Amino acid sequence: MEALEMYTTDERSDVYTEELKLNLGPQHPSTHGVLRVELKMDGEIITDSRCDIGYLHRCAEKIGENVTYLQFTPYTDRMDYLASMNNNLAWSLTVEKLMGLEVPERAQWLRMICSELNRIASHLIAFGTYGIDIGANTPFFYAFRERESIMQLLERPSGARMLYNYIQPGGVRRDVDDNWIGDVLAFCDEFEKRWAEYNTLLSNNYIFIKRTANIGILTQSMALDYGCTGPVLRGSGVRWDLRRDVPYLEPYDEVDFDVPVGEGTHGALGDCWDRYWVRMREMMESIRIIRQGCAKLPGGEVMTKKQTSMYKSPMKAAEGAHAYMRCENPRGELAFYAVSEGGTSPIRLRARAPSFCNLAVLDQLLPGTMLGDGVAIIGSLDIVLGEVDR
Amino acid sequence: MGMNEREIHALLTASGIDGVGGLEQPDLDPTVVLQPSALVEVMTLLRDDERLAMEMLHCVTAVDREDRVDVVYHVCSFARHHALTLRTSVAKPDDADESWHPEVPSVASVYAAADWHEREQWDLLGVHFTGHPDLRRLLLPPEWIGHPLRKDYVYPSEHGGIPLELDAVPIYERDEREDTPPVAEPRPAGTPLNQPPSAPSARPHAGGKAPAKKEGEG
Amino acid sequence: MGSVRDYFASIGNGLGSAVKGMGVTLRHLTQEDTITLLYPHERREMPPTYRGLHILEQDKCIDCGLCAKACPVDCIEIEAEHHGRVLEWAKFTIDYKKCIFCELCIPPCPVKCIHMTSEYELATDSPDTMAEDLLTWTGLRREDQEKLEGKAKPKPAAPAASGGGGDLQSRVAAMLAKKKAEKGED
Amino acid sequence: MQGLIDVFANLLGTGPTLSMVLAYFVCIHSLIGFITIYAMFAIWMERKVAAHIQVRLGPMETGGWHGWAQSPADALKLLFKEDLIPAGANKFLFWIAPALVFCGVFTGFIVVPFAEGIQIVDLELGVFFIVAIASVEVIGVIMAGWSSNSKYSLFGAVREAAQVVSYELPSATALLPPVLIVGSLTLGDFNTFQAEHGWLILHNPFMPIAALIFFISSLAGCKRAPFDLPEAESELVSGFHTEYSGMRFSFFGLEEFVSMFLVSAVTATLFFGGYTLPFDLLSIGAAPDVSLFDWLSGHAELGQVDILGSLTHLAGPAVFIVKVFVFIFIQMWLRWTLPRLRVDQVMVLGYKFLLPWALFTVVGTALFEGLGWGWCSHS
Repeated sequence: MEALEMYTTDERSDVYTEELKLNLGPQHPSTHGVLRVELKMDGEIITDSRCDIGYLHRCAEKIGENVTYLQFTPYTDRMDYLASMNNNLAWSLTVEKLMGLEVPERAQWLRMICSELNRIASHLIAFGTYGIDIGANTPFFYAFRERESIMQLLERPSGARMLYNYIQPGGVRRDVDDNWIGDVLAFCDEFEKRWAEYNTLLSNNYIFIKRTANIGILTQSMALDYGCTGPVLRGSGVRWDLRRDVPYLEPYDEVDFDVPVGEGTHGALGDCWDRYWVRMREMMESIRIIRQGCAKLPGGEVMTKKQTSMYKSPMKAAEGAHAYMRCENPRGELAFYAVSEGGTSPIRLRARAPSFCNLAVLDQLLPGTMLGDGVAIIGSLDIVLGEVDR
Repeated sequence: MGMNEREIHALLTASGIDGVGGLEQPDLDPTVVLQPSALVEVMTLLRDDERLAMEMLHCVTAVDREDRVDVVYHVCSFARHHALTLRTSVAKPDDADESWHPEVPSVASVYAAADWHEREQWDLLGVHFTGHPDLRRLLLPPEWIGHPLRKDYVYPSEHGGIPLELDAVPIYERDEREDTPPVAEPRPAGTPLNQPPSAPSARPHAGGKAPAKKEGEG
Repeated sequence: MGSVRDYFASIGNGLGSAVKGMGVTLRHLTQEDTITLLYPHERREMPPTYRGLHILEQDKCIDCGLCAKACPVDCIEIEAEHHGRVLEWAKFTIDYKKCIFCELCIPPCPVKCIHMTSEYELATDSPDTMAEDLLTWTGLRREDQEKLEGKAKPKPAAPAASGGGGDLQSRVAAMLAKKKAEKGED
Repeated sequence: MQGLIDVFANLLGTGPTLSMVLAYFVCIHSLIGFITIYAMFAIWMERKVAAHIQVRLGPMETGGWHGWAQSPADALKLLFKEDLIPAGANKFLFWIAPALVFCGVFTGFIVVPFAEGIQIVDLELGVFFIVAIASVEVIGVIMAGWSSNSKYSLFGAVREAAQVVSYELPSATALLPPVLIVGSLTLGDFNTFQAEHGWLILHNPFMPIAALIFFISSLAGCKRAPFDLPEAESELVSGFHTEYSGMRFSFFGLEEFVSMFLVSAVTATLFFGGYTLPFDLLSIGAAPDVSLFDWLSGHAELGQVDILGSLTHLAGPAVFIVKVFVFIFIQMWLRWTLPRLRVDQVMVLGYKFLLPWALFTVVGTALFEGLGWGWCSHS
């Protein structure tokens, strides 16, 4: 950070300078959605920042109170639209916990494989758009080449390319055949070669390292205090991953993978590069999980009997019951809190979105950095405004 | 490894802070009931006591029931691998209408995460968190009137001159529709572009003619 | 600026990583083949499970309304008059301005008569053509009238329109082709 | 140029001044024609190179084979698009800025030597003139940024001022070694020197470093690749030309590609032997003793014109343009590989890395010239 001390303005300067108020957003190429940050600038250096969100608020929680439990699943797709499989999983687990539904073995393994595939697709977008934020346009297209093959893989069982509505309370919508498993394994081998290519092109590029190391340093205490989770928290050195520490799906116990954590390789611990590198290594961990998942996929049903009846007549939850279920999304811990009073729909439905808490830190990280770094910090937090505003 | 909720509850009652109630619904999601006054003390104890070590406030939710308004806190610990749900509630007076705001002390001083969570609950449900550093609306435009997630919330017919959904009746009781959308009268010249509601208690739903566009659109 | 060693290390590192990166892009320029599809000329073959426009086997439908009830956005409207077992159809429209293609209307159907084809070109030129009517015929068909007046012995009505049994895919494909032909004419 | 004046005098029988005006008129307009055609081709080439680097196809539809007519179609579209002037903009500055930017770079072409005779004016201060004229374009860009009354454009303009002005130092210093060796500033002498003594870049160990430094700082000069801060899409929406549209916007695009050509031309002429092949193969580009112009201006009969000489003379521009396009390809290749530097890193790179090394090459070349060392034949 020594480069910046030199530039801070000193009060004695006789030149009359005014503070520039700059609106970063809501229509801006690198706010990853409709986010407006009111910046007070002193030349290139940001002196104060205030986030203004709510441009994409679609009152999903009010709709949740008016539709049945099953009908709300497509709305969870639209919260974090880059990782909609994981959103479906979180919502289905909340409903199953609330109603005590039993999910067959094969459905759980399919859920794990599909949500890990969706995690890779989501991290690929984070990698691609981060390259564009720093100015390298090419990695984005390589990332989308892999993402396209994932989307075509997930399209076959679910029927949609991006908003799947595949994991529903009680199991999964449709079974998969064997050549789908073969294609998934073929994708995993192909991806490993491409992953090495990304690193030579962007991760180890000296300019990229200079632009991201020692920028936006998030200390562990601030990350915990602000409730940051996922790669943002792991980038600051906290080795915490719900899939391993509080497994919400049995298959995660029978699969071994390790949790990558930021080590401050190119600068202070918890800078933009660490968050970025944690995401890149998480992609390879997901590949390991998928391979083991495809090997151990058991046979059997994919949907509970109660659920097929649930399509016809919506199920009721117990009187006065409430359930809170946390799941590991690519961006952090997504949790749903459903409070029911016996009806077919909850009386209160709260979605705790990871990007919502990760974004709260932005106002602490931006002051003191330059405009170019501000864009790098927003990119490294990898926020999706669909789930920040819900 | 982690302590289960019953042990945590026992530890909390043993700590001598008055206002710690019983344990609710032990089978699904055990919840510790608290008086609003005991909130900040219990939260600081949860965060600082190394046996509990609740490093993170995971989520703050306000629930609008018939007779009361609950505020539910979920805290979790990474070191001890356990989590806890706490609930405080404010009874609703029978003449509770649009401008009634339950008062709950803010825990933003204990967990910084509470800052945005509490602002959102104030925005959507009108729970006034006393002691919050900067209690403004988070998601809705600053001059919005009313709190949408309340059960008795009536949809405004238009906002800032834009006619919203044709019928103001809540979605699930929609039977017939008016043909022509209400024509919004042009905003009289000279009304200031955007003045936020004066005190935290917003003006009653008067005529529904909210002043013009969201700040920052200009 | 740190020690002199850093100075020269940064030059070497900077040029080295830049050249390696250029190697990757050059390899893509020369060896890799492009993956994009020239859409209007080449089309990707969609999987059968793809969730596209709906299609209705009208003669099997018994107007139970379960699909309309299951839809989260209430975009299905059905109107039919019941004459005993025979239906006089007025309307079965899906409002594609609201439909989110979530496929929740397919499972509850007791007679399995509503399906989703893999037709993904939804563009129309005006919003009011977005509410698509899935009926192949409206009102009463000839056989239904006869059955009503009881002249013909009520033998099981041969499903004339949908082209008989066969597995789901072939029936859907046949209906899709017929619909395309109609759309082609008018 | 002198030959052309005699041709006009002979054919049209006009006086010396009128024929000179006519000759200049023809030269300038042929240059404008060449530049617009080159710019359209270069835009299309950049989109194609970028596309195939990024495993996609680039323009394919307009005009048949690989969308060759995409750039003319874009140019036509920009011609007819509405020319917006923002409300609070300073009308005159906003209106004049693109013209200043384009003229600043276009005048640099006067001294570019396509072949021995094919050059508008062979100024004695050729190199000095090019370095000087390049900074006129900066004024235009600052005017554009400041006058469009938008904060993002102001940021772009201020960054432009800081970056391009401070990168003229290393680029000018890196041009000194070739001037030291050849001993003159006129570009024509560079070509004749390199025809006899081989390319300057192989002259002594410092020349490749000087060439690299000049190339990098010229990238910053025309806002390309890792230094495209003034119009950093991801930070400043599109920097100084955010508020421009229609014809004025196309001028900025044109200027970017024209300055790419100019910079590559200077690199090719000073370091890589202009229009000559390595060992003066076929004496490409050298003017024949009796050329077509002599016949047209009546000094010689048709029979005396030596055809072979004219052909090699005309091959000169072809070789020169191929070299220039090699450098333009490298600039495009760099743009689609490297991320963007931050403003203060650009300054640090300019003052603490490029400038000292440029001075080092000047001292080194002077030393080698003084002692008469050199890699290849110096005679």
